[in-house]
Amino acid sequence: MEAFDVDTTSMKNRIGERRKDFPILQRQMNGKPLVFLDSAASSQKPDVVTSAIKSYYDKTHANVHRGVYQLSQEATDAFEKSRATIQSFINAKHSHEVIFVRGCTEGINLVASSYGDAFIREGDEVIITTLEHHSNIVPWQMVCEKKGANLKVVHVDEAGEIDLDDYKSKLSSKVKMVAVNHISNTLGTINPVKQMIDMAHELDIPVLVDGAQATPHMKIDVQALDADFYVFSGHKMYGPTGIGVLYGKEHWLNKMPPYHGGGEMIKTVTFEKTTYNELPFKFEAGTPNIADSIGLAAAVDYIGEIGLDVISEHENDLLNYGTDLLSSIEGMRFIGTAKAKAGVISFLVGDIHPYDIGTLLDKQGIAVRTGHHCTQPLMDHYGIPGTVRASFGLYNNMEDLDRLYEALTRAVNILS
Amino acid sequence: MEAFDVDTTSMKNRIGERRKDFPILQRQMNGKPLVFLDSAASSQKPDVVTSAIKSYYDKTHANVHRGVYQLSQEATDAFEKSRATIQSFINAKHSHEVIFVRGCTEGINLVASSYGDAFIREGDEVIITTLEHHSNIVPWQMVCEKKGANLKVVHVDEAGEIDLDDYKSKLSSKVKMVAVNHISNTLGTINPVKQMIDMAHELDIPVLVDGAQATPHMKIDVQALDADFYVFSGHKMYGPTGIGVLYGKEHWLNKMPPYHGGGEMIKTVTFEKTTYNELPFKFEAGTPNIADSIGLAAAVDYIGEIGLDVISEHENDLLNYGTDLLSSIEGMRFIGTAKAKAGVISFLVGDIHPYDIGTLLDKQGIAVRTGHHCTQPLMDHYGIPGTVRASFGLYNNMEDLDRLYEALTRAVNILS
Amino acid sequence: MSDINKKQDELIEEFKFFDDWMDKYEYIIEMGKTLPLIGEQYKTEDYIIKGCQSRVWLHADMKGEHVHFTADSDAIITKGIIALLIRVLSGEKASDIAKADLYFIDKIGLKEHLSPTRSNGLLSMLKQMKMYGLVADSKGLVDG
Amino acid sequence: MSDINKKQDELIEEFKFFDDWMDKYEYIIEMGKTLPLIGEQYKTEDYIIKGCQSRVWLHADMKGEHVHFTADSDAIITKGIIALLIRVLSGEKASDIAKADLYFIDKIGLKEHLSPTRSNGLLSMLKQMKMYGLVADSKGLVDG
Ligand SMILES: Cc1ncc(COP(=O)(O)O)c(C=O)c1O
Ligand SMILES: Cc1ncc(COP(=O)(O)O)c(C=O)c1O
Repeated sequence: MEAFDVDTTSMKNRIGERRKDFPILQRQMNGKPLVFLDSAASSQKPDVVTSAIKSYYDKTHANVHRGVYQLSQEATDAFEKSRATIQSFINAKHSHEVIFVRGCTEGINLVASSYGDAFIREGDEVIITTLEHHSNIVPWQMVCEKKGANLKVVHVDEAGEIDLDDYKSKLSSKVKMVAVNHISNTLGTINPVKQMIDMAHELDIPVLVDGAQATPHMKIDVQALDADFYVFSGHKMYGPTGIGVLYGKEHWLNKMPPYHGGGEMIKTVTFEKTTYNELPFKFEAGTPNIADSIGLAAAVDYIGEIGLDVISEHENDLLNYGTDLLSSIEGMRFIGTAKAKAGVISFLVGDIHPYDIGTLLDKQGIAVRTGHHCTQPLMDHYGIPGTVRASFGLYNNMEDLDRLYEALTRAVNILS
Repeated sequence: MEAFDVDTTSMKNRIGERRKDFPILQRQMNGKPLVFLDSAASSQKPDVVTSAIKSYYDKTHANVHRGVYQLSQEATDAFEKSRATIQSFINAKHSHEVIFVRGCTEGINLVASSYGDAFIREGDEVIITTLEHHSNIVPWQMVCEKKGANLKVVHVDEAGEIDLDDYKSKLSSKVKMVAVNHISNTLGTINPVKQMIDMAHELDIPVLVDGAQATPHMKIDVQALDADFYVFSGHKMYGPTGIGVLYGKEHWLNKMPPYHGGGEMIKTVTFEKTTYNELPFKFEAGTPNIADSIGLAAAVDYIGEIGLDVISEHENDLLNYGTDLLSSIEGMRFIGTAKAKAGVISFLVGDIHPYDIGTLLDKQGIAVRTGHHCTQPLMDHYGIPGTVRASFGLYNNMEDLDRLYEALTRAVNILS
Repeated sequence: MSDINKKQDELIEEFKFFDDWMDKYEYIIEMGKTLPLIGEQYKTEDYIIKGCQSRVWLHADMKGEHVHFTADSDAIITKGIIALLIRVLSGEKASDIAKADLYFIDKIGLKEHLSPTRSNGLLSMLKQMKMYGLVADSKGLVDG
Repeated sequence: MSDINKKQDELIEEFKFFDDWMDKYEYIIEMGKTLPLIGEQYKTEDYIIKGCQSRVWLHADMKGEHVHFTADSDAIITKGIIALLIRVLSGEKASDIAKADLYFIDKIGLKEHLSPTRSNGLLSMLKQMKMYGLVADSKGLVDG
């Protein structure tokens, strides 16, 4: 037991050192060292990721696929190796189940449009929950409107937990898709997606999991989850902007019509008849974002080196420490108090407007997000216009939270 | 006149020096210095572009829009400044007419889907030409199939020029869109898009121009062209992969339904009703590719510094020199001999398979593309399986063509 | 115009005292308390200027050639900045308001709050104020 | 199996002579001329293996436990490489073909031609050849 403690401590010490991998964290803000607490919106990037991108351009770039010359071959190999890296990161069965997209939003839109075209009919239903991000609401609203289908919204309780009884009561043979957030970006709730998938599968309903907030924080195994679709963004997991992943089970992807038409995704084109390429190319029309797929793979390698278990534990420590600290501030009201929570603290203080708090924290060098966090229906559920949200990455430490506490205390003094 | 000559020479000398801005051109291939002649597939990147991307991540990154803290504000300013840079690059009237997309393919798909949904009906027609890239064929096939509309294909003659009489005869009130390539990636033909736009506008038909090959080679003025939509890719114009631009006239973009649903593109979301944001955000759902938009702006600045007129002239010199040189090879058959041509030489030698030539050129350090170049219908038109294509960027020089000539001579000797 | 600039210069002078951001914001918040509040009857959807982050209500009254503003916001920093804008512009001639160059914002370090990408409603509010000035002015011209 | 490996080692030995890529390819092309050509009746869509870059036709014949291949391609370098593959595998026992580890490809520097992303049809052809081996082998077992 003691040995285990020592080991954990040494891992934690090691993760403390990782902060220096992120050049931007050296910056000063308004004369104070930057405390970055907005990783849920977009994380910062370690040097290995940005150097991988630059090095790709400086040494290997050429358009991928079909090139007979060596450079094109090397670029293609690097691109396909990134796909394999992602495959093993989420434990997908086949590498061709990994489709590169711009980000989570594009991935969900692709499924809503392509799956929707093939499988959603008038009178059918799509299930989402109250705590979804707009990116997992609007695409389903659009497809439902187009098809004359109905959107069903599963309730969330005061703590910010999905009401599984309500979910159960909404599952029926009319339902053609369940789309659910893995971790709420606003509340931090870790949702019981495995259980929800199992319940849906009893009625043969496929489930799409919005993993935007989950992939940076916990180990994902799409086969163990048995998710039909799993979608995430590179920029939230220490990778570049402009790249993300749609994982889909082979048999669904094969049944879905292509999304974009263009280069790469075809086998043969004549003006009379076009036949489509096989997976994953069928869904990757046009020149892909080669460099950023390589950057994303570098981010995955970086995370893998540290270990997602170590990262989770570290962020959990931050969550506990920060929650304790902030709860001593008078008028503190946490929004989202689920039992299973990731590194996100959303709050309000008395009736102070989040914008005011955000502004005064910024002037003290603390970067937090304020507002509705692209979850307006969830704000309506709580009857509030928005929250102040502090969210953590692997580079944050206890001092960051001490700084937040001090700055917040000062801000609240001025504002109340 | 003499003064002018001197000036041109000095510009040319200066452009010769630009080669060293591209780190990859220092590489050796199969023991020989790399001669890169595949810029039409994807150009190489100068250090200023890749450094701008790295520097953005190291100093400025945060998610854009709606952030109250300074870093987010700086990132947003940088992102919107990129949009303004693109606006002036193509002389768009408004910056909100510039929509960031992944690339040309996504831009065309966006228009085909969104414009198509709103304006294309059963029995309507869409006009394209024989020399389109698959990315400007398949999206229109898809929308025509969905809507029961018909695709009309304008003929191209043996030289690779669009038959304007045939075009004229196909224009009618049934036509809801003309989609045409500005410069053919396979043949190099510079198409008379201004004239084609004027002819279409007489019948109030909007025109989409596929500018993938044009933006790196010539000055584009979307207002002078009066193009309704103009689409291009960053990676073909010395910019990063994963970013491109859809320009659309404000009044069209306002009339079109949104494409993707998600963050950024909404004004308010409730489960009952969602209202959409204004341009350009309406068409930019989700976290944009911030870093690569900044990289693209750096590429535009780089091009601007050299001058597109200087680049055009340089590439024209290369085209003339290369065409002369290669025409002395026995059995040489140029595919694409239009009067107005950009820096692309497509050819076959006798009945040697393009793949064989490409392979033996590669072994001598020369990177060319072989195959159908994503223009299968055009290959069918010429009754050939593919071509060997050498295409130029601003970094190429006469020596590159000398090397191509020597290597090709040797390859042809072995292969015939 | 010179009256507007005089008030701007006064504000710049007042803000010179602060070398700490927090003190500056305390002062701005204090200023917010002096804001001539908009009548409750105007605090409706018609008078709202929506930002993503905070909401602003604005009302304008013509008295002769002069425009008087009242306003409110749900965020008190926004309210403080509105108070500064109103102190500078309210009661001035419509034509002067329309033409005003508000250099004080930059000088006292509040530029970011009026950035087009900040979406707190302030920039839209300022545009609205100038629009009132413009409309009132052209009306005045027509009348005169 | 050892027969297959003997032929591989022979090829590796032969290719040691070339230190210039072009000479190596001239030799490969020469080898292409020795390729046992597929009968014209098999040069149809049924026997084609489509790559993006070049096309390959392949036919297999069982003689007892042994599999004999004939083939062709429209590109002569592809044809030369096929000739090497056929020299190594044709006439061997089905079970040996199915299990063969073709290390000679890498050793003589042709790995890139069989990359999954090259799309010249060669990798698919090789898979096809091994599949013939496997099927022939399992049939053999059933018969025996
Ligand atoms: C003329 C033309 N149109 C469209 C495209 C597609 O561009 P991208 O692959 O960057 O989407 C290309 C590039 O191959 C092209 O050359
Ligand atoms: C839970 C959740 N889903 C979806 C998204 C959308 O991701 P992106 O903006 O990268 O497309 C986000 C990011 O804001 C998110 O937090």
